[in-house]
Amino acid sequence: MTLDADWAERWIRRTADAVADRRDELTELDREIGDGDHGENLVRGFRAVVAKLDARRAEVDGSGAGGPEAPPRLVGDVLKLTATTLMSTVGGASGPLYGTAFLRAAKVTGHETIDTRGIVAMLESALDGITARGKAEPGEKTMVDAWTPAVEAAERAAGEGDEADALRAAAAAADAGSTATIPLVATKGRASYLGERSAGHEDPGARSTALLLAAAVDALGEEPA
Amino acid sequence: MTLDADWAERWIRRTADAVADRRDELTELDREIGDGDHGENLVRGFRAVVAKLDARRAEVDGSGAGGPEAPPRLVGDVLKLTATTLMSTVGGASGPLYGTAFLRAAKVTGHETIDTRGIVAMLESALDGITARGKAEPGEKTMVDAWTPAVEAAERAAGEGDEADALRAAAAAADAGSTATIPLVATKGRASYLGERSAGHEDPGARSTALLLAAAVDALGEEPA
Amino acid sequence: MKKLLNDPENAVADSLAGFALAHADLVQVHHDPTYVTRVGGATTGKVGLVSGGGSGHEPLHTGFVGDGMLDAAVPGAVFTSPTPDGILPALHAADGGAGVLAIVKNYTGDVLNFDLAVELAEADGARVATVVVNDDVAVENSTYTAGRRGVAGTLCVEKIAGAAAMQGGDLDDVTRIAQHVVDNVRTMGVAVTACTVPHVGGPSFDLPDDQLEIGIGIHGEPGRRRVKAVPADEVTQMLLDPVADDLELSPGERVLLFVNGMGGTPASELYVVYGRARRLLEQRGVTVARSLVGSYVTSLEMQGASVTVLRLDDELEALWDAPVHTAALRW
Amino acid sequence: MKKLLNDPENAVADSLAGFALAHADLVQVHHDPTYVTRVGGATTGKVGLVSGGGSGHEPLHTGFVGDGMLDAAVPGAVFTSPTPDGILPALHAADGGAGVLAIVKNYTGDVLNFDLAVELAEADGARVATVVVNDDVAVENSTYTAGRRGVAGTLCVEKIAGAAAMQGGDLDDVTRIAQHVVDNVRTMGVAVTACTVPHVGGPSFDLPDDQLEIGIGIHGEPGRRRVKAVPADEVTQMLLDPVADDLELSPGERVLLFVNGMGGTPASELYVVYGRARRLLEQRGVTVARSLVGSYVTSLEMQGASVTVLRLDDELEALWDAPVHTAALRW
Ligand SMILES: Nc1ncnc2c1ncn2[C@@H]1O[C@H](COP(=O)(O)OP(=O)(O)O)[C@@H](O)[C@H]1O
Ligand SMILES: Nc1ncnc2c1ncn2[C@@H]1O[C@H](COP(=O)(O)OP(=O)(O)O)[C@@H](O)[C@H]1O
Ligand SMILES: [Mg+2]
Ligand SMILES: [Mg+2]
Ligand SMILES: [Mg+2]
Ligand SMILES: [Mg+2]
Repeated sequence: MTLDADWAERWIRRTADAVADRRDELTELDREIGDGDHGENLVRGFRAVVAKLDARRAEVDGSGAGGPEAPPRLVGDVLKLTATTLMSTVGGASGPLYGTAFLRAAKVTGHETIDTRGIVAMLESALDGITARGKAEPGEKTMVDAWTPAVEAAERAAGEGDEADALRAAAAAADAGSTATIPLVATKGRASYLGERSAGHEDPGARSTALLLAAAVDALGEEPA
Repeated sequence: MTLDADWAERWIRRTADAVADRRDELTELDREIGDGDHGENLVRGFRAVVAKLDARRAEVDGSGAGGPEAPPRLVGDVLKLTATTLMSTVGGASGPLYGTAFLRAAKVTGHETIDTRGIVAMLESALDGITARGKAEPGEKTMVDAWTPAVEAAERAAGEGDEADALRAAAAAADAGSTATIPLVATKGRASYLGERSAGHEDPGARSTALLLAAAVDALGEEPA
Repeated sequence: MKKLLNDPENAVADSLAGFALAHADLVQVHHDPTYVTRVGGATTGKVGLVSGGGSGHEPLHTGFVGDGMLDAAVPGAVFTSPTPDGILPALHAADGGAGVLAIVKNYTGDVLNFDLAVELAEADGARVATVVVNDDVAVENSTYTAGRRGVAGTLCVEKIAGAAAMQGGDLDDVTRIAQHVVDNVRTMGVAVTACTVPHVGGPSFDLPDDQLEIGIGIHGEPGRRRVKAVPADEVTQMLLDPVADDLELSPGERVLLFVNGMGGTPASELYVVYGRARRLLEQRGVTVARSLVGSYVTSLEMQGASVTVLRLDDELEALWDAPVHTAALRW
Repeated sequence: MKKLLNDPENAVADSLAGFALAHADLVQVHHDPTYVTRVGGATTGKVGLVSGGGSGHEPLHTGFVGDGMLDAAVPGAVFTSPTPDGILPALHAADGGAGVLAIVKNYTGDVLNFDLAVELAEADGARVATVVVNDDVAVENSTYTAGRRGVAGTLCVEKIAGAAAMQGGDLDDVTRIAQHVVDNVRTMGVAVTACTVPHVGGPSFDLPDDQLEIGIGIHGEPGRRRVKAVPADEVTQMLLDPVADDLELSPGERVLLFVNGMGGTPASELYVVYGRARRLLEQRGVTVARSLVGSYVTSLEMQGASVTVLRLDDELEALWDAPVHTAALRW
């Protein structure tokens, strides 16, 4: 298992598939306590990222690059492209938040491969970016409630396992964290306008975070094409 | 049976009751091939006429008039009051049409009582007023399709019977005439905008005409209060 | 039925009361009988303009009372022509000594009630001319119908005749101009949803969720035909083509394109229709020289739109551009 | 879902294309990224005004681009904040050398995306100030929410700041005035029906036929509470009282009363609400010195209304009265 730029690219492509597959579910969650666009926002954003990845790949293939003399491909490059593309295509609250998350993550992943500690650093940086921009704390019923347990779980797993274990732990914790937003009353984001009425519904951004981290795990299972 | 001003007043009051009772039915007919206001228009109009009749009655009672020295009450006076009130309160197509009908009818009923020939003249004048104003011919799916057979039936009945027979014949013919509008394609009034789609529905103005003439018959059965 | 109304019987009166308060600088609302006049009353020596019809088409006609448009408007009950007792004082109030033009939409009820009122006004010595607006191409103009209906094109007649009167035209001039607009304006409309008349309480027709009514009037009546819901570009073509064909527009002609919302249509959709209608006109070689997009001649909360085209000439263009200051139209 | 649209994905682009054609004398629409500028570009020496937000609120904001109001507007996808790549060129296009004021409605998405764009513009050397509009009293302004939302009061901020910029105020002046409006304007809204976002295809919430949503925003989100449908007078009181209370209006004060339709509400109903709101204000001894009634800050085809009150002083009154010439607001 190598967590290199190919893995990162597979991660992002699988995320694009996942949000497209689950778009209606995300939309419905956001319809219940927000404005019903979260699915659409992410589908639009990740579709744009995939288009850029395709274009870059076509360029590389066309130029005959990618051979032995090609410059090294860095994980952080994929994440940075993802960041800037999400920022300029998603809109809404989640655009700047995911955009900032990937931008910060890119900053600590400027390597050809990343190890277990790299994974932890990447997730920590992403969460820091989200809280720096959105000012939400755990328990406010936002994506922070999926990212926070994910980072903690990755840290714990990193003590005993490899990078795949860390990612798997993060994804499982994000999933549980998202489910755990159901009873919460939102105090950040659109859902906060509903006050008590926001309880009893899962936060859409927490759910999309769980999808994103699950895609990172799925991307482990495949070797580059 | 005396067809005097009291009868005329009972006729109008019973018409007011009838259109109020059947308001939803008239509304529904007009909704199907018009604009859904015929019931409301007639309820508003006849309610206003009744209010005027009540006011006039209160005035007469209050002034101590109506005794042996009171001026004679004419059938035409009741019909004229009805005409002007309908014109200024009904609106729509049916307001000027019924208004003109009662105005013309009033012109030939300026008597204390009217006989069989008086009934025929009254109905003929009403129909003339409607066609003078609305320019509709029989078969165009309008109230004319109730009034025309009513006049013809009254004329026939007048040859053999009394004023009650003439009225009953007119009412029955108006009822049948209204039902007979169902298959017609409208070429006058709002329903004409529907073209072929107007077929299969009864004309609301024809139905209200049938109610009006049925009320004239009902008014026979009661002596003045 | 849910509406922002109190007793449905008082819907028109309640709304007019609010309208009077909001636009006290422009209009005065009279009750029993109901009619609306320009603040300051008739302008001496100016031809007066009066229109009216059932309520439920707001801002038509009350929203067009003011400088450069109507001097008085007569609102009836919802979708019901006003009665002569309301029209008559409006005709008198608009009379500044130069005569009055009554602008009547072609509906049996409107025509009959205005006829009665005009007869009465003339009996009082007033000079009244009438133009009947019948711009709706959905209805065949033949002996098989009550004639074409007056719909959104009425706004064009009121605006342009209003400008002509403002500029000092006499009754014949203003009537001629108004008739000239009537002769050159055509409209066709579509309903996406029905509307609910307050005192009726239910929708004016039942329109399945995958169907549109093409060729509607403005009284919530069903249209000429029902079609499967199709994209806006196709719907627009179903509206624009009959309008342009009926006007027999030739390449090189200049027109006003007016896309009107039926009351419940978002502005964003009206602009989609406008964009397509404009391209279709341009494909015919016709120049769209003036435009209006908005909900001006409505059917309560109905969703839908109508497309109006007015053939322009220099005179009409200048009169359209002339200043207007009313509650709903101002430039 | 039936709408006068083509591919729902292109709803915003199609609508903007029509808008650009209809108002070519006023605005220019830019694509990839999307933003709208005043024809003629930035005015040298004038403070530039930029606003933006999700689409579906038309005419806000694009309809307010023109003389005396906005220099540029940035429409996002329906109900979705625009992205920094659209906001950034709009900020630059509005910059006539005297700096730019960004008017942002208080939603997490709008605030975050504008923040990003302003950071980028400042990095390019631009001088940008921001005011955040948060007039919606339905939401508690506390640590338990993202703060009050920006709703119909945004129109007042844009109009008045636009006039201040037109009259030569510098960036500090215009920002101060805009903030002064923000501090004195409050709104509360009601939904009678939900709305349907084109690419979603179903209603934004399910509202039974005998219920109203009180305290809605402008994104089709549910309100603060659901109440049984009651007459307009009662509904209006539920909107006006919290607004007036929050402003702590005292007898003798002068206000602007703005009754805004949510997109699918007939004008006649808005005047019913206006009439009642005005009487309630008068009962508090407050003078309604200025009025606006119409559908200006909408949620697609939603039926409903909001009531906005702006406390006036001589400065605000004069700036409100100053000429404005945009697609949707003109005097
Ligand atoms: N201040 C915040 N911090 C962290 N996450 C937030 C914040 N505000 C909103 N979110 C997240 O954004 C999600 C909504 O995203 P989206 O629907 O795309 O944007 P919008 O709310 O602008 O429509 C919420 O479910 C929540 O997880
Ligand atoms: N030209 C006409 N001649 C005779 N009757 C007519 C004519 N036009 C309409 N009507 C009658 O008027 C009725 C409709 O009346 P109403 O609904 O009150 O007025 P409106 O059509 O203006 O809404 C029709 O059902 C028809 O019987
Ligand atoms: Mg959302
Ligand atoms: Mg009718
Ligand atoms: Mg009618
Ligand atoms: Mg959104």
